[in-house]
Amino acid sequence: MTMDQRAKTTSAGPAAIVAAPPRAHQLDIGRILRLSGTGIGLILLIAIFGTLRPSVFLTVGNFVNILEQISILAIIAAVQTVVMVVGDLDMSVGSTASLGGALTAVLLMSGWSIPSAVLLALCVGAGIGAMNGALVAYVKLSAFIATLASMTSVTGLAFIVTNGANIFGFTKDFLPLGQGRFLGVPIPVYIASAVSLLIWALLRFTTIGRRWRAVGGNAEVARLSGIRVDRVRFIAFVIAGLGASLAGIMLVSRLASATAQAGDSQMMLSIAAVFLGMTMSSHGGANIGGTIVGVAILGVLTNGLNIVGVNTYVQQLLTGAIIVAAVALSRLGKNRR
Amino acid sequence: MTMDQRAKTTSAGPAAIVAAPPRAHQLDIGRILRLSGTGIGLILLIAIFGTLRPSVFLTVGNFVNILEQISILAIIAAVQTVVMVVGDLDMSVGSTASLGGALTAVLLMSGWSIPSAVLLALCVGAGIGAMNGALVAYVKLSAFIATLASMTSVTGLAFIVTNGANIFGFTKDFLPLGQGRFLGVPIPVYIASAVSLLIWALLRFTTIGRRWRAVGGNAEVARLSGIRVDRVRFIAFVIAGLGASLAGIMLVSRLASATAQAGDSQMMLSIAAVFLGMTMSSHGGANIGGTIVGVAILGVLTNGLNIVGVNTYVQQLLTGAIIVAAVALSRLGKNRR
Amino acid sequence: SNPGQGAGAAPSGGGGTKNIALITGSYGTPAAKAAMDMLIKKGAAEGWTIKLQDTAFDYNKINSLMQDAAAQKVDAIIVGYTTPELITLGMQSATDAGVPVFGLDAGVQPVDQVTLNVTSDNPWFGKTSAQALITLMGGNGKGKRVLMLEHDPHPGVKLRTEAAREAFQAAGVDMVNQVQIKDPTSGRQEAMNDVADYVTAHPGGLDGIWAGWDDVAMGAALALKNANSDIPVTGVDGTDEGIAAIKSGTNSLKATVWQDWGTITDKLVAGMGDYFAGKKLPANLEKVEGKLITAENVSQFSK
Amino acid sequence: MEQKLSPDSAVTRPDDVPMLRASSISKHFDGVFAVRSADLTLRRGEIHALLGENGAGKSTLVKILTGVYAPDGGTVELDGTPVVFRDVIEAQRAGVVALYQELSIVPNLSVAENIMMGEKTPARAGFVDWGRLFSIAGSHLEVLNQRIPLRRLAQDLSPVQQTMVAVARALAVNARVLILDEPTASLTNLEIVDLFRTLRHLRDEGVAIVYVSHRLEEVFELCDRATIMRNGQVVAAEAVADLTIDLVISKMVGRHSDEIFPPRSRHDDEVIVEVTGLTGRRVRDVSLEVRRGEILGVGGLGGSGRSELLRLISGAQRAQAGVVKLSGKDVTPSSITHGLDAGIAMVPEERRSQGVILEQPIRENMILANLPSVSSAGLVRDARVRSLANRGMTDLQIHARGTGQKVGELSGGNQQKVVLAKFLARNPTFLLLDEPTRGIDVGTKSEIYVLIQRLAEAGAAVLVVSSELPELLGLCHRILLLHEGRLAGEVAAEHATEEQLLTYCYGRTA
Ligand SMILES: Nc1ncnc2c1ncn2[C@@H]1O[C@H](COP(=O)(O)OP(=O)(O)OP(=O)(O)O)[C@@H](O)[C@H]1O
Ligand SMILES: Nc1ncnc2c1ncn2[C@@H]1O[C@H](COP(=O)(O)OP(=O)(O)OP(=O)(O)O)[C@@H](O)[C@H]1O
Ligand SMILES: [Mg+2]
Ligand SMILES: [Mg+2]
Repeated sequence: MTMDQRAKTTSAGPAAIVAAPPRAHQLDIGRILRLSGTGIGLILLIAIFGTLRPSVFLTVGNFVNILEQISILAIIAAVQTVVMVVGDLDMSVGSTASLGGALTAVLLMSGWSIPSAVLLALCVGAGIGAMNGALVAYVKLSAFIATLASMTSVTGLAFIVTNGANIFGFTKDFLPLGQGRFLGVPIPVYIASAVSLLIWALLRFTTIGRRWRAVGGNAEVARLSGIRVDRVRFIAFVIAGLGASLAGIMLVSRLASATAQAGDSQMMLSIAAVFLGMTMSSHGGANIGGTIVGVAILGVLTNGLNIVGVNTYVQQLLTGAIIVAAVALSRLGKNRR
Repeated sequence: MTMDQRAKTTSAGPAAIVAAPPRAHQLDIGRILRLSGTGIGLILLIAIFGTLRPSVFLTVGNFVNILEQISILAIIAAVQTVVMVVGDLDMSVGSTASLGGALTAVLLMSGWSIPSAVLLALCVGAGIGAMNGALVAYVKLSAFIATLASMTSVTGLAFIVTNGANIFGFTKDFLPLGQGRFLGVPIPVYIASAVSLLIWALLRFTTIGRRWRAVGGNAEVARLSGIRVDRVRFIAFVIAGLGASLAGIMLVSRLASATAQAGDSQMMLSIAAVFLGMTMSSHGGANIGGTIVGVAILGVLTNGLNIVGVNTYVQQLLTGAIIVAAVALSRLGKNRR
Repeated sequence: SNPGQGAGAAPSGGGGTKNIALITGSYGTPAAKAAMDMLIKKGAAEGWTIKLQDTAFDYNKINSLMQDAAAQKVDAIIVGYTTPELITLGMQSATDAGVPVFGLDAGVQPVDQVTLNVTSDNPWFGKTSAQALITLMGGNGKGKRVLMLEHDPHPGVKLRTEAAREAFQAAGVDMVNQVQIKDPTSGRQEAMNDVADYVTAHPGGLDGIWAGWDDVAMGAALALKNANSDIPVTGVDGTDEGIAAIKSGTNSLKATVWQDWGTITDKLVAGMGDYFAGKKLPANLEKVEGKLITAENVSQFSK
Repeated sequence: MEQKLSPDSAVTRPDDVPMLRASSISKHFDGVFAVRSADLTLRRGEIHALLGENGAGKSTLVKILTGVYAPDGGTVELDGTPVVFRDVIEAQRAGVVALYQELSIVPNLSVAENIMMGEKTPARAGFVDWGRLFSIAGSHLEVLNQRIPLRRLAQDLSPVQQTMVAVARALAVNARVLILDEPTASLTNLEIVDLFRTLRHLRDEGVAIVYVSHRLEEVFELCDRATIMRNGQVVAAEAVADLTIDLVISKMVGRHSDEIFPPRSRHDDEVIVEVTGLTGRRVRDVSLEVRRGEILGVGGLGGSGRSELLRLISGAQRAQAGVVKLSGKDVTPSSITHGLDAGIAMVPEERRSQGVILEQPIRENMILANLPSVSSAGLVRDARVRSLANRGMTDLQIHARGTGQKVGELSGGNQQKVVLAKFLARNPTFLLLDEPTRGIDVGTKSEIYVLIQRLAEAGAAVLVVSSELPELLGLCHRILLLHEGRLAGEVAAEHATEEQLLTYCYGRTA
């Protein structure tokens, strides 16, 4: 095929530019399987749980439940996606969420207004992101160790801020953010959708989004093509910090309480979600659509296993196995060399 | 010597390398700083704590304390080093340690002899490693997601094995493994030294060690040079599982009890230690010497902060900051364009 | 087995098959596990199916699980080892679905949405174990130096700790260090290292160690053994392991407070039975004290 | 400091003020000078060749001119005004643009985005203007006569196409000074024609072009003046009309070059390699024979399947069908390891990503394919490693500080020798070489030719894939041509011409 093109070019003189890729890929089943493996995994899960407990699992109420349960993770995973598009990793999103939430709680309890408490917490989140970004982009530490270290420090900070205690008893006005509903749909679902859409648009339509992808694809070529790689990576981390803090604030509202480690478990989950989603792009990179499917898999899995009534320990065993299965599915079409 | 060679080359043939002012190489402070940054960090820490509490910190007793406290981490970090030399990462070492220990405990309680219980637990550890290795090397999943998933599953297994309970009351003969001393030095210190030496020797002197390094350096080059990349990566994971299980067994002996998550916290620490140590090699790769320095930094840090009497939360804050400082130190000489 | 465990398993009416979701903040600690297992067994005797779900103190997950349970219209939800005030969302979804919520050792204050909460009297535990330590240190606490092993994120342990601090303060005890355990899953290891470091830093600088729960108390005892120190340690929970340690006489753990899970679970099962039978419950919070275990009375508790 | 330049002022300058003048530029790495006191003067509207052996310092000079490296000393003037570029972006804004050696594409972006990267991305208020992006990118490809789907991911392109996309990226900046560092290393004649046409057009519009290449014929065809470097220093700067290939070579290597190709040796009649019906993804039913001591060439256009053929024979890729026999024995390899054990060794095409581990020392690289021979009982014997590495260093005349130097610090030619040494130490009976001299200077090339021939004389069968037809003609005994994965023809090298080979390459049977 390439030869044909080239041969034609030879004879035809200046060639017409072909605007869309040729349709050669149309019926490449391996490719379809590969790109949609994780999606198929999700559908399979829904089918299995739906068959096992149709009357409970396949209800609107349960669907809304699942959406609500994954909203906060969706936000963190969305911003984690940005960092991973750039080719880095943020281990501190969980603890930043914890700190953001804890800080908001403490400020609210000491009489700050909701907007100012939330704003300060968001700024602190962005600040932690900026510190991570500076360490990675400018000091050139590996993202893993830099954000691992900042995870530790930020957890320490969250403990200091809360003094290790559970903080609760906020003004009622703060609770709708995490607990309210609008037209029967929980508010967090709207926020998570908005954040995901925003990140999608950033990655898809804006120059910074394209630069993130360029840096993730080949940082050296990007640099030599005139992209300020350092700044581009830095911004990705700031966004991660900001998003994590937002998620943490919503978590506190949802729980109506804050602890120093409330958000910590989100870190691993967010990374797992992005990895699950990475199988859904043709270049194997992080992508927001895939991430959301990844988040959904994790959400459906927990909810479904709960509803079917699987023992907690066995749930954990299965969760790991199912994650592997979902990712492995997408490898099926890929192994020929 | 090198200089002479080069001077000769100049006249001799094509592509000669011209010698710069002779002393430039000899006293390259940037390079020294870069390669020993983490080591300097360790020495600085010891100096600081030594100055703050000389009578306590700088005693043989405390030194032995530190050694004992880091032994188990040292073993896990040593095997983590192997996986990271190959360019992968094992997130499941912590839970494998937990499972290995828990299994030994359960078997001992149900009347197995110590050797057979330990042997079976080691085999199970190696088996988990083999599964990780198979997923990464043959199914070609990303190491991160594969071992993250297996971490989840293995934790589930550990809970199932212990039925969530604390297991204790082993035969006295089992305790020396983690608690005993020989010539005043705790047994775990001997075991950790032996394991580290073994890994060092593997990496330094054996063909599999060279293969690990080649695969970590550039897997494609290794493959085209006739190295069976898949098998080589597989073996690295098996060793990680084996070492993690051994560490878990020692932990159970040291604590005289087993729980399903006793070893989990070692995972992050082991990765942090390897990363700390990676700054100590000229090619920025994982290396056992650096890892041990990394483990020592983490150990000295906790012990020193405890001895100085720093509040737990502030300790966490400082730990992160000091890790960053230690790694950043090694970047100092590196940033010129 | 422990006294109380077998006692009072009499069916209390209101039987029939019931689907009950037991959602717990903790199952990883021995004491919690013992209580949960006891509850499930007693429920089974009533003909109830109790499904246990552990959350490892992830309150967000407790909320989610309560929502899932409410969506399934279970007959009741039991929350264990958590504070109802912290899970308003889950409580609300249960209330909205008309599912009653019971508490097993869940918080210390009466909460409207909870039908019945039977809880340990954590402040009593703290006070009692502190006083036991003072006795072990010679009876007069004045000037005695005590190290405390705490974990504030756990509401129950925090209450114990606060009560213990008050008791120590009243007795003039010098609380030389208050160590927060970072991660309860590796609590024993942390306690072991922290105590070893403290003892190294302050040779002869301690008269006793107060631990918020038995697992960390055992870690402290191990460190003391390595340091050849014979100062006393106290814990809370009365785990089999703690009891065995006290009984051995050679362990530094000298006292613990036994949580009376038998009585607690009995009362809860009875209350739930009454509720299912349509009876009105007198109050929605019941506190249950425990028993102090020392070398003198340990034989009553050990197997 | 950034230099503002209005186009008008540039036009009004007298012609004798050079567009770019670099004076006394120096740069050293780890104590070794890569460039020393180098001068370079570029006039408006000229194509200026920058020549020199591997490691002469050409790429380093290019990177200094475009702000990638900060020089240790020296000045750069643009239109007579001193400039200092702190990074690529500042250089680009001033109109100084480069296509860097061996760095081509961002794999996960579309072709169009690869062409319009960085500040060139058309945008409105931070949003990418896709319409303009595609139309401008398309026009640049059109100029190069390339038909590459603009939306396809760059990772799905052939190496040739990737290079052309990178060329288009350099052209997309309205450069006043355009530097191309070995753009043709992986191109075939077809693309080179289009590239040259474009460059001449730009020259006629007043752009100053620096052209770095090891293909001297090209230089004489395309360039107006040449600057020649040796050991980091400039040794000559002259009009191309005043130079001959021999003169250039002698200035580059500091000695006179005789014939680059050694005289053809004789080979046995005994067939030791028999390949029958080999089929892969692109390669279809290829059969061939190689005799003891014979050097067989394989030619073809980019993507014709030459590399795949080698991969199939060596075991790097599983064949769908076909048999490989060595001395009559079926050894069809299932893996590289298997192939090596049978006596088949392949020197891969992409040196930096397939040949050497850049971060590791020379000796570690050399033992990669030889672990069994430098070890016993699973233990690596340091003495054997040392002797193997030293032998490789001497046999192939590798210029380095020692066997402990990182391969990444060596020049391209020396890196290639390390790859050769690694496989030669296996004493293969059948040696496959994929573009063995790509991006390598004439001096080193000639050394490698001698080596290949020595090996053939010692009784090995050799298969050489090359995009350079003179190389095939000069080195081989016999040449096979591939077209779309099938054998399109066979010629005896001695009396063949380039035209003949090309006819087969295009699939036309003569
Ligand atoms: N980043 C670097 N670090 C250390 N040494 C370097 C670096 N870049 C180049 N060198 C050394 O500087 C010298 C000049 O290299 P350069 O790449 O400029 O040569 P070149 O003329 O472009 O060669 P080639 O024709 O092989 O591309 C070589 O000896 C090379 O090893
Ligand atoms: N049009 C294309 N699209 C995608 N991949 C291609 C294309 N052309 C070639 N390739 C890939 O590039 C690699 C090299 O191709 P091949 O071995 O067929 O070519 P070759 O004749 O050696 O040419 P060259 O190395 O000059 O590209 C192969 O792995 C092939 O799959
Ligand atoms: Mg070059
Ligand atoms: Mg090729």
